[in-house]
Amino acid sequence: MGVVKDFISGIYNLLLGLKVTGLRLPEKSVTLQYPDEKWEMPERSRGIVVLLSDKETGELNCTACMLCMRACPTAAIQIERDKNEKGKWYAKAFTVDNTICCFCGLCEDACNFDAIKLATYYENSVYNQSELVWDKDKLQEMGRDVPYTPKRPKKKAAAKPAPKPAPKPAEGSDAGAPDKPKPAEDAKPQQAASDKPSEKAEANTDKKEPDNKPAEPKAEDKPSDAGSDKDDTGSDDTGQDKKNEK
Amino acid sequence: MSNSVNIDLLTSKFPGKVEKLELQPAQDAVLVDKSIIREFMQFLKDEKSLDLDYLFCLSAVDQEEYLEVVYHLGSTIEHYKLAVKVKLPSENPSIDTICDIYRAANWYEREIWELYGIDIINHPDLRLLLLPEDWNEGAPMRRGWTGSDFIIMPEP
Amino acid sequence: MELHGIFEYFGSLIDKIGLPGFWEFLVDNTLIAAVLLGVLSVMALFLVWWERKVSAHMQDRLGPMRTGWHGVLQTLADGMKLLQKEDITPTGVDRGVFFWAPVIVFATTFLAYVPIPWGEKLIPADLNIGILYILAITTFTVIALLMAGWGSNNKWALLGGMRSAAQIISYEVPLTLSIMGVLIFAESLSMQSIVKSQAGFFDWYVFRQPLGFLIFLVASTAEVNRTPFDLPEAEQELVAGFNVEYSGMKFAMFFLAEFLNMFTASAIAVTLFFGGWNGPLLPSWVWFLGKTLVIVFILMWFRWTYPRLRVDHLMEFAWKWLLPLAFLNLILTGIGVYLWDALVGK
Amino acid sequence: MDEERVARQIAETEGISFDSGFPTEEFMVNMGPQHPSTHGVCRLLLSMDGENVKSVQPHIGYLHRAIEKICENRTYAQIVPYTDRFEYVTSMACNWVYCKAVEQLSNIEITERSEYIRVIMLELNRIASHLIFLGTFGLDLGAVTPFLYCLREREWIMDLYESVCGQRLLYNYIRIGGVSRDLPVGWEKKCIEFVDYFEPIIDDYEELLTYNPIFLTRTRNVGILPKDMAIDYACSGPVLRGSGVQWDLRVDDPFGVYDKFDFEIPTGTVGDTWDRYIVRIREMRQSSRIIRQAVEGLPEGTCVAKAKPTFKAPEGEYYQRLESSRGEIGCYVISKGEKKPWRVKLRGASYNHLMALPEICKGIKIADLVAIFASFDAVMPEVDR
Repeated sequence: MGVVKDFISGIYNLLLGLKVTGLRLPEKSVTLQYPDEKWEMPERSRGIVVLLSDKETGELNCTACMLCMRACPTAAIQIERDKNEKGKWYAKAFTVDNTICCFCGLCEDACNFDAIKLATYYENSVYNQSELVWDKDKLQEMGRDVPYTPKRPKKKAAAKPAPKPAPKPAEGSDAGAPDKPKPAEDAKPQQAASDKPSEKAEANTDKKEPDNKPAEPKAEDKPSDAGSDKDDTGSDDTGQDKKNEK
Repeated sequence: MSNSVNIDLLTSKFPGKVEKLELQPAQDAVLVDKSIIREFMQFLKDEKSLDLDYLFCLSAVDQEEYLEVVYHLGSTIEHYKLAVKVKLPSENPSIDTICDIYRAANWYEREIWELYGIDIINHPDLRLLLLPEDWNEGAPMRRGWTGSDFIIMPEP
Repeated sequence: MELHGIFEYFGSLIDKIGLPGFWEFLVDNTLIAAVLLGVLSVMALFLVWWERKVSAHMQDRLGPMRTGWHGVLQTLADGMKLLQKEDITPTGVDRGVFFWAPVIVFATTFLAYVPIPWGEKLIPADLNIGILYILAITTFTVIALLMAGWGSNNKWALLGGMRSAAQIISYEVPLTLSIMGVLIFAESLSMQSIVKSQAGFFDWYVFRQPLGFLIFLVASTAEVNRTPFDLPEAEQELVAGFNVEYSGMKFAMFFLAEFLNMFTASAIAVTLFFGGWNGPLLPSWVWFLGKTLVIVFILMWFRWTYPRLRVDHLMEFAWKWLLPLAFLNLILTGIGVYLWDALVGK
Repeated sequence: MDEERVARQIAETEGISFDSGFPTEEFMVNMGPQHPSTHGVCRLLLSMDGENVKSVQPHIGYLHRAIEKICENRTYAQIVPYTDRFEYVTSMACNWVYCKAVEQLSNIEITERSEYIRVIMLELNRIASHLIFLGTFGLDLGAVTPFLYCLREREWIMDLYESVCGQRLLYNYIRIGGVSRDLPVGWEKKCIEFVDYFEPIIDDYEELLTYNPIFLTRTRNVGILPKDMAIDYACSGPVLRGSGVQWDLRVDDPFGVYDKFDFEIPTGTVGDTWDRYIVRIREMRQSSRIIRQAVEGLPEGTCVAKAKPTFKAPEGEYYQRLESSRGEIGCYVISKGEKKPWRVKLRGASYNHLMALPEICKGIKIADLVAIFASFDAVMPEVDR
């Protein structure tokens, strides 16, 4: 009897399987015909590393503070810096070796001058690996039209008192360290806040080229800036009294 | 459900050979003399009041002046961990195998043998595990061992 | 020119030329063979493409889309690529065996089409032992696969060859027995007369032989090495089974032969159980092709739904389930026919 | 008679097993490193007698990247991307276990919101990883279609990840002291959408495989891993639970905020391949339950990590373990109060499972070996590190 029951249930389950695959047959397929139609990358997607330049003057934002070079876990970034006639540091040579870059985004988090960013560009096939070692000019012209929202907090906001976001016991251990800029602090909250509007835009509008993103986010940035000010003034505030300690 | 191992029991069972370690942050840890490691492990496994039946990690550490083998034991009934440490000399260190007591130790011991050059005494098959068969460049995980293709990182 | 008259047309053509009888016979059959080969090659290409599309859409994919309309020329392109590839014969293989295995596979597959009725008058040769001939000739595949497995001098390939030998031989038996029931009704081995004996819709033997049809379907799926019975080339276990060492056109021959075998099995099923080319309005060959492709689709459906059996379960299934059922079916049919004749009369 | 005795002697001298008057010979087969069903580059050296596997000997190390050595030469913040590579099917768990270890070491308090976000991420990742298991498991048993379905659902999860942390596989999202970025606006809604869509979809997979008679004959009572052996080999995760041990670090060694959610720990009975499969299927349902609760209870506040690149952990050592999708992954961090850790030991779950493989693969068919290997869901990078 058990044999017969097993047999019946076996037949039934076989038919169930046929049902599942059969019902999928008329369904619309999810394939994307890659070179013809492309997946639009979200705002945050971490592609190739580019150097951002000032919108007005068209000069690099980089001040050759070497933070990204130190933050890079694979030593893919090599910077030679020099002083220009005005006595300001500038990057004489700025090389990113994309063959060993792991696209982790630590350099972007480390930078607090809006100088370096991971753009959404991801098609890097070349015939010769050496073409993937990008120098300053290449990085600059790759980053020409990359949208970004400034990380630097407005100076007026710095005075405002603000709640400390998260307790940082690591500070004590870092007291002895020289006065390095603290990239993570200024960078991240503003970054996160600045992403929100564009994400919203992406959410409600489906078809949008990754390139013409800058307009809308900028437009919608204003309201959310107030909210995000609090964060970076908070972090900037901590920066202030750290200087006071010294 | 007690959440810490009864270490006094261990120290009293093996007087002079087992001492309690104060780790930072606080964890249960004992330092065991390498001569009694097999009896000690057997005791841990058999002692019903401890139920340390789960050796989930076995690692070696190169503190430059001496080597350290760390056995992390747990229990599937009680919810505590115990770290058992054994100090070994840096020059030609050796330790008894425990992979017939805890079978999980088998590959871990092969690993520390090839990566730290710690000789495992009467291990069933002591073959290279992770490194290529024709490896002859010493113990790579020792402090100060550098390979030819190391990336020199900028000082943070 | 009407398609169904094509073979007669060749005959008359040769008559007009007025060659002596032997030459007439020779040229006639050569032309027929050429036509058949052409049709079958196109059919194989189409089947490969169709399988890829069916599987793709079952899996919410698109499948080949680039060459031609919805990639209809994809298989042709692949064939071209395989033709251009170097014909590699690995060192250490048994050269003769290694070379002849794909040839035999393709030849037997091709030969099996001699007595298959494509349409009303559209049959290469209506042998009076047609079905028996088919069963005999398709069994040659075993020898070829065994040759491929052995000749490759590769352990995976050898395992594949052994598996295929065991599998095909043990599934021959229920296959043949499931056909017997039909033969009892048809009282003939000739394919055309079997088809003619099921003229009306309700004369189709699938209604009188449902169990026989199911056994035939399962057994023939195993015969043509398709999932869930594709153990000989189970690529997850034996890397590619018996054809692991083959490349280029030799591999393509195995590949096409597999699909043609599937088509053969479906054609036999249609001829025996679904009234062959019988059907109203449309030309007979359209009916035959339509019915056959439906069966082919069912086989594809199985393939893309089910996991693979294990080799011992496979044998168990053949000998412990299919064989007794086939015998049961045969006995019941015999008794039924006998009683029918005794009581109702012819 | 005499000839047979002579033949027997010859056979014995040549190590050929000689029975029923017909000489047979065992042969060795290299299964892998390039074999369709040894996921990644694992090499199994089989000695076989026809279809029957006499003994299995795993050879690993083809993917050894010396992550532990590299970590000794990186700052604490720089190590996080390497933990992605440690086990790239469940990168979130690896990020978390390392960051958690460092946080415990230098007792960094992290905010409620980041704890919740971590839980959501890990459970999503668990579902994605189990989908990979389900697909490859079906694939190794010859059922191709579930693989494509599973990857389709997984794509959705990958898109969710990409919109949060910017990449689909190597997230580098969980950082020391929090997470790298806050959730984008409307992400919670998308996440709930996915869960609503996913929960019914699991039934389709079950209809395709779970009670399919062919599947049952392939997996039932195949590769039974007894309870005591599983514990002795320190197996963990679904493999251990499949053997009937109620052991889940989310409950038994709690980390994060898992105590706030209610979910069950599915366990098997016999410890065969089918149990390991069904445990994972049920875990997917439980994970989606957890995600639902976590997204609904997601507190407001900040969650972005504030640790500097020049962060120094105080002197000490800590072993943190965490329930990944494959079982227990551990991270043993030793600090000497410098910017770089003194020693980072990473422990992967598949390592112990592969250790146990030869024990339960004696006298089985090669098809069973494939099924068992797939049911362990071994991922090579966490074995070779």
